[in-house]
Amino acid sequence: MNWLVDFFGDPANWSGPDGIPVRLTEHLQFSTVALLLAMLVALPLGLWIGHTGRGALLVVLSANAARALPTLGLLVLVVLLAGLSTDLPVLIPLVALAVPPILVNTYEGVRGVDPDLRDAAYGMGLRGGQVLGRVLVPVALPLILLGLRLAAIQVVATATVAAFVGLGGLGRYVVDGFATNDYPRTLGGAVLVALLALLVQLVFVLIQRLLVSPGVRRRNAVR
Amino acid sequence: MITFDEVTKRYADGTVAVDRLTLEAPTGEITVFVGPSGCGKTTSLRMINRMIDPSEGRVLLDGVDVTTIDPPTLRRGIGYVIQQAGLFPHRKIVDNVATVPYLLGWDKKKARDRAMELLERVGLDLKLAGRYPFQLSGGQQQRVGVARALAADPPVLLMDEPFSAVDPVVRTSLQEELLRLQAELNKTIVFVTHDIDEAVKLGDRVAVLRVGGHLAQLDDPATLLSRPADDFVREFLGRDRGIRRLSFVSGHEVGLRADLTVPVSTETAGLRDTAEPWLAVLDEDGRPLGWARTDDLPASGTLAGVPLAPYGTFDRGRDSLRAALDATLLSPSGCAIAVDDAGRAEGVVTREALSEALDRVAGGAHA
Amino acid sequence: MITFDEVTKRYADGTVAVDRLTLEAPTGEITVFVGPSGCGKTTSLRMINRMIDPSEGRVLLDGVDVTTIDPPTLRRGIGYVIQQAGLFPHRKIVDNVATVPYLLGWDKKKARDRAMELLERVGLDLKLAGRYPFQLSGGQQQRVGVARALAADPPVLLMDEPFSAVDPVVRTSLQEELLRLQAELNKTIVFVTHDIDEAVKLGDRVAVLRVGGHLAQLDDPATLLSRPADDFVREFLGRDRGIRRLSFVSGHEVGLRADLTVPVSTETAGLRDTAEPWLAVLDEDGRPLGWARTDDLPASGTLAGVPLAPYGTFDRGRDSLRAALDATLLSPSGCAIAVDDAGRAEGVVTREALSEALDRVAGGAHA
Amino acid sequence: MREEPLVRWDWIGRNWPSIQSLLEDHVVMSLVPIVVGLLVALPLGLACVRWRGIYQPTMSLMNVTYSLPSLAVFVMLIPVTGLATRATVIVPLVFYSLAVLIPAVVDGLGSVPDHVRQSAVAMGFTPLRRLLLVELPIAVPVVLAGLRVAAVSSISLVSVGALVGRGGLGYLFIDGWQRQFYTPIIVGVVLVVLLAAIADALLVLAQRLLTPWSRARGTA
Amino acid sequence: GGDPLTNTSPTPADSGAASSSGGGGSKKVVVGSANFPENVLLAEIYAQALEAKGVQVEKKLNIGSREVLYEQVKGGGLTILPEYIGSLLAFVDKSTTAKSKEDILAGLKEKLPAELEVLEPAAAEDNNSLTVTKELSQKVGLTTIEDLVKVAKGYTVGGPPEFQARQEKNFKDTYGLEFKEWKKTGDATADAIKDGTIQVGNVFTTDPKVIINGLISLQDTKHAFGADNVAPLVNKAGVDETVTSTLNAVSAKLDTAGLLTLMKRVSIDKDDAATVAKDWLTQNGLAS
Ligand SMILES: Nc1ncnc2c1ncn2[C@@H]1O[C@H](COP(=O)(O)OP(=O)(O)OP(=O)(O)O)[C@@H](O)[C@H]1O
Ligand SMILES: Nc1ncnc2c1ncn2[C@@H]1O[C@H](COP(=O)(O)OP(=O)(O)OP(=O)(O)O)[C@@H](O)[C@H]1O
Ligand SMILES: [Mg+2]
Ligand SMILES: [Mg+2]
Repeated sequence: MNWLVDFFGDPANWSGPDGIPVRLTEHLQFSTVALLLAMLVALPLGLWIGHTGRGALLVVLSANAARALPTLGLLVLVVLLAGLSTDLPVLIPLVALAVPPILVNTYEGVRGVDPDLRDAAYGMGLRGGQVLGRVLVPVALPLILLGLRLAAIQVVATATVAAFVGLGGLGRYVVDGFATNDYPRTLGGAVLVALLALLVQLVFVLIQRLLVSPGVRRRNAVR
Repeated sequence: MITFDEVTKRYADGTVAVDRLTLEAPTGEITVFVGPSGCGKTTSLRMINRMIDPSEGRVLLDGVDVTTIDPPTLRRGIGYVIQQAGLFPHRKIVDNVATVPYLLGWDKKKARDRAMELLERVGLDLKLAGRYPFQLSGGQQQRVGVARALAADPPVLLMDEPFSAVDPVVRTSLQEELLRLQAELNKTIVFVTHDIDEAVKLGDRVAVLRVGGHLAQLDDPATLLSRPADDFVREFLGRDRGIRRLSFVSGHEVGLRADLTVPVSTETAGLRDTAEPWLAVLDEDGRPLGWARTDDLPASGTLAGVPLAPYGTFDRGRDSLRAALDATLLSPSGCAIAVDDAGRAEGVVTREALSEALDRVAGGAHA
Repeated sequence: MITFDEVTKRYADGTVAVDRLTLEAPTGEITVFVGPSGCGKTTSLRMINRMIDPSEGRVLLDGVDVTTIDPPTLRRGIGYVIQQAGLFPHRKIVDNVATVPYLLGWDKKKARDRAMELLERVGLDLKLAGRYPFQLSGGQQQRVGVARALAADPPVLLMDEPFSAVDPVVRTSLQEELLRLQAELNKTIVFVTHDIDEAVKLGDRVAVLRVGGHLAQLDDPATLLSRPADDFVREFLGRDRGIRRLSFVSGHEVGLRADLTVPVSTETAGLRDTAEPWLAVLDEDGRPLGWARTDDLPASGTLAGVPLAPYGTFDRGRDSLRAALDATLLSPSGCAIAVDDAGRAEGVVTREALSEALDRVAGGAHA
Repeated sequence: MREEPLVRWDWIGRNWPSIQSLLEDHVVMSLVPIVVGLLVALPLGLACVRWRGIYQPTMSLMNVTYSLPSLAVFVMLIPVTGLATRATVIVPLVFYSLAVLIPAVVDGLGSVPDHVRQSAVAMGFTPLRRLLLVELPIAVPVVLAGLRVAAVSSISLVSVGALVGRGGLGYLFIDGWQRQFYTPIIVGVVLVVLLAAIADALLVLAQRLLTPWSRARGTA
Repeated sequence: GGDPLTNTSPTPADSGAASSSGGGGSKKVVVGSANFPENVLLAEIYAQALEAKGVQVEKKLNIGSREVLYEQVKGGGLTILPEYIGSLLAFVDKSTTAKSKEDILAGLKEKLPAELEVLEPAAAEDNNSLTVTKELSQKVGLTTIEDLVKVAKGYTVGGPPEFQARQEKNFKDTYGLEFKEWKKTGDATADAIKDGTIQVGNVFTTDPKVIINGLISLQDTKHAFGADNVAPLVNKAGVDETVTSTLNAVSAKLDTAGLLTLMKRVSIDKDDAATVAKDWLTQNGLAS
């Protein structure tokens, strides 16, 4: 506990480019961007595959393979190849990390909707897009949100590694703390990341409350 | 009117689900497709609203080939009810019912008003309107399904085993509800079931399909029961065919004897030497009280003090000959008391009268 | 014998599921619990094998209070069959059936042999033994469920709506299977259903429960149908009570007329002036061929060339009066042909004869 | 920079023995957490099913653990487990796999249909036998699905350990990074993915072998 | 003996890349290295030289910074660590002003805790440096650190996380050098220089990326970084006579030019540190 006081109690850690507010903002920034990019890829794809059933096997298999991609390896490779002039390359491994849970849960969510429901929707004269938008997505929403939540937490936690190649964010505390044998710093960074992850959880619970119809019950997530 | 014209459906795997089906489902009537599992009932039904397109032949809706109509447009004009109701779990009951009106661009208020009206019509408590489907029982969900299919007042209604998931008691009440509704609405209904009793009860016409998608017989229920086209149909109709057939013969077919009823105020003295073993005793309003056995009548006094045996009645206006038969079998006298709507006795059905009526029916059956 | 002695079950939430139930399920008989949903049938049944323990009163098995017996031991001696069969999805059919023998420590070979024997006995193809439950149809699964319950030859069998999830045709065959088995095995069976037809068909005795867990009536089926204890039971028994009651009257009750049958070789000449409108024509072996209308007979030749109307038959030895009635209603002549086991005509049941038999029954019902 | 080829095949040939030993180290460090995780998750999952009340707290704890950055945990464990030891990597990975496996066990037991459980009781199974002979076997497909995810993530996460001196194939990433040398990185990534694919395939195979009864269940 | 933590690890056989010989012997030494290639190479050289003498060696290479490893050597987790005397002294004695090799060695003798010792330093020096791109060097005319003083207020400087803490004051005191901003670029310092994220970076002169990218290391005319001869830092309790003499023999053969050649092999030819170390040892008769 003393460690925590050492880190959080030091006013130097609350200001300047290496201060907690700045690091936190940075961390949030690229986590958010990575998550958004991943959503941009995985949500439409997951919806489409779940809806049409086309290419399902391929995507589920490759999503599992993507899960196996070592973030660190990808990170150093991408940075070596593309340089550090923009943050974009650094985001690639994070996006790769976030895509599988979003994709798989979206796909499973849509696919898992009771076929009778789909039938009833078509039978009433909804068009393909309407079936997806008005029936499948709202019913699959709890699972889709769960996928997003898992992705967000993993991104927030793993973005730490990006500090190894010089990126900012809370990972700096972890990496720098290690390099300077400054444990309070590492621990402080870890605690901040965990708190951020907790916050993400809370935000998602809130979104869930707001968006998911009380008529829809939750199903099990796929990590 | 819905017309199947030499319709064949062959699935990708080679299964022939429907084989050169030709039939008509007349406007304003309930046509039932019945047959064993896998005989192509669902497939046939779904070719009407283009959930499935035929491999050969044509399905016509009032003379128009349905394949010329854009599926969503076609479907919005056709109500569709399925077994598990297929309610949208994320929408409140009222919004479920208003789905098609919303799709058709009705304004929200009008669509909801219409939904409420329909909920009432299918016999649901309006309190349920704000609930979600999971908060309803199976039977209630099924009623919502029917209401939803009716929301935009489509002329045609397709129902695929809509009541098969609920328990027998609820099922009976749903069936009666449907008949009541149809009496008001006069939709063109195609109804799929694998339960022959349901088919015979609901159908104006019943199409019996056999596995492989062949039409085995298409007839009104009474004809179906009395003259099954072949052994398959006979077998499928099952036992009690003769008795069940009586359901389609009106109670009016049977002759009554008015002389077997006596008011309760009658003196017993004059009755003791009647040849009849039993007499139906009526109260002042003409309602039956029970049977008195003439041999056991006391020597004096009115019938008021006499012990009476319970009676069997049937409503000649509403009930069928089957109910009359059942009533005679339940009655200790072997005779049933025919009553009118108000419950007043119109006369007594003796077994001889029943026999005569049955003879007429049986004779007619194979004419 | 299973005895309920003033048994009450109150659930933690205060629901009284069973209220001072006292009844006996005699050894070697099928006792059916029937009643509307939620009336406490399942609860009562489960108090027998201690899946639930009573709040008050005692359940005795052959005089021994079941609460004095260790539950697993008790249960291994009581077969239990439920609606979804409850088969173990991860075990092959044969191992499913051998479950209790394994539990009892039988050796593997013996347990499997026993399982195979039982599969055969419940009418399953032995090829299925090596399959997994998901590869079987609902009806087959249900049969396996019965076989499994019988595996260790328990004297008592509890069945909770075992056939309610399968379609009507399969259901009927399962019911008949059960009756056949019971005729061989003579188990003490308690059977729960909410279907009164099933109750009446299977039960040696039927206990009708009403919601709140009260016993409304306990009687053999024929008595139940003819003398329902109160309006609740009468209502619950539903329509056709009179007709259904006939199921319990043997076909032997009805008198036959032998003079209405004629061999096909008979000359028509002598038959044309009979007073009877219809005659049953038989082949050389005495099997019915159909009805000849006497008015339409040609002046000469034998009956061989005469057009015959289809006939209704019933097996006097096996069928009930209900089947006889149904046959008369189906026959164009209004008469049924009674046949023996071999299908040879024994005589003709006229409507008068039937009427007379019915009179006896009806009279007996309220005697 | 452009002249550096993406893959120098000769380098792979020359350094194969050391790559191989890294691979072995990687396998050990990713396998142990899964096995240990499973051994711990089973009783914990059972406890969570038995006492529903502890499930939520347990999962909250697991979720917090799951959101701790692995690198930070590795660093903080060094004083306890030592520098560049396998334990430093294995211990946190055990917790990560628990976060996946406990819900898998709980969901797996939850997937046992109630009527199956009831009929087991009615046939006179004692609680322990019921668990071992009925409930656990039926839970296998769901548990294995969880195990697949745990295995793949574990294999991928081990490489982060390279930042604290012990990361199996992750060493290749650091090495390649420092020397601006793609080959080891690519070799590392490919081997990690391959390893994960093999582990996944083995688990799928195990599922097929262990649960012939659940195959094509959906179509039955 | 050995590493008690390896013993607590769930796997009994310690057969990873980080060890080249099965543990267990009481004389086993643990050679560590910091997380940059030259240090890894030096550690390989030490380790293989010792192995050639039959010493049981465990390698824990490419791990972290001095801050981490120093503690480990002190605690006995590591036995031997390739070090740089100037930097090491600056680390143990923040206030030192020693610049020459002799002063530094004297300083180390005095300041190192009792359990630690620096063996014979080699002739090879690997200076810490401030490095810029060739383009910047030509444009502004930068060849020495002094040249930097006049422009530094507009520059961002980057380096490993520990860099600012170690050197900020030193630069100011020695050169009057002040930068606009300090960035922690860690292992990406060379890349950052190249990208222009920073203008000046703290990298070793033998960093492969300096060599590969042709970066220019500015001359340290006032010896701000101090003499940085390579020398093994050892935990006294862990080493015996064989170890000491072997390492001293290695140091005797190691010079700056030689080290640079070796580093070129590692950096450009992408030969493995182990192979390069082995070749060098063989050539110098320190192993067969
Ligand atoms: N998409 C499909 N592909 C291949 N065969 C199909 C398909 N859908 C149905 N079938 C087959 O076509 C036949 C008719 O199926 P259909 O669903 O119309 O029967 P049904 O009469 O509705 O049966 P049930 O009473 O079981 O609902 C069956 O043999 C069925 O297996
Ligand atoms: N565990 C329980 N806790 C509280 N109430 C219960 C419980 N189990 C059953 N009940 C209630 O006890 C009553 C009787 O239930 P039971 O299951 O015995 O009825 P049932 O006759 O078998 O009905 P069904 O035909 O629907 O199976 C019902 O009102 C039911 O809601
Ligand atoms: Mg169907
Ligand atoms: Mg029940």
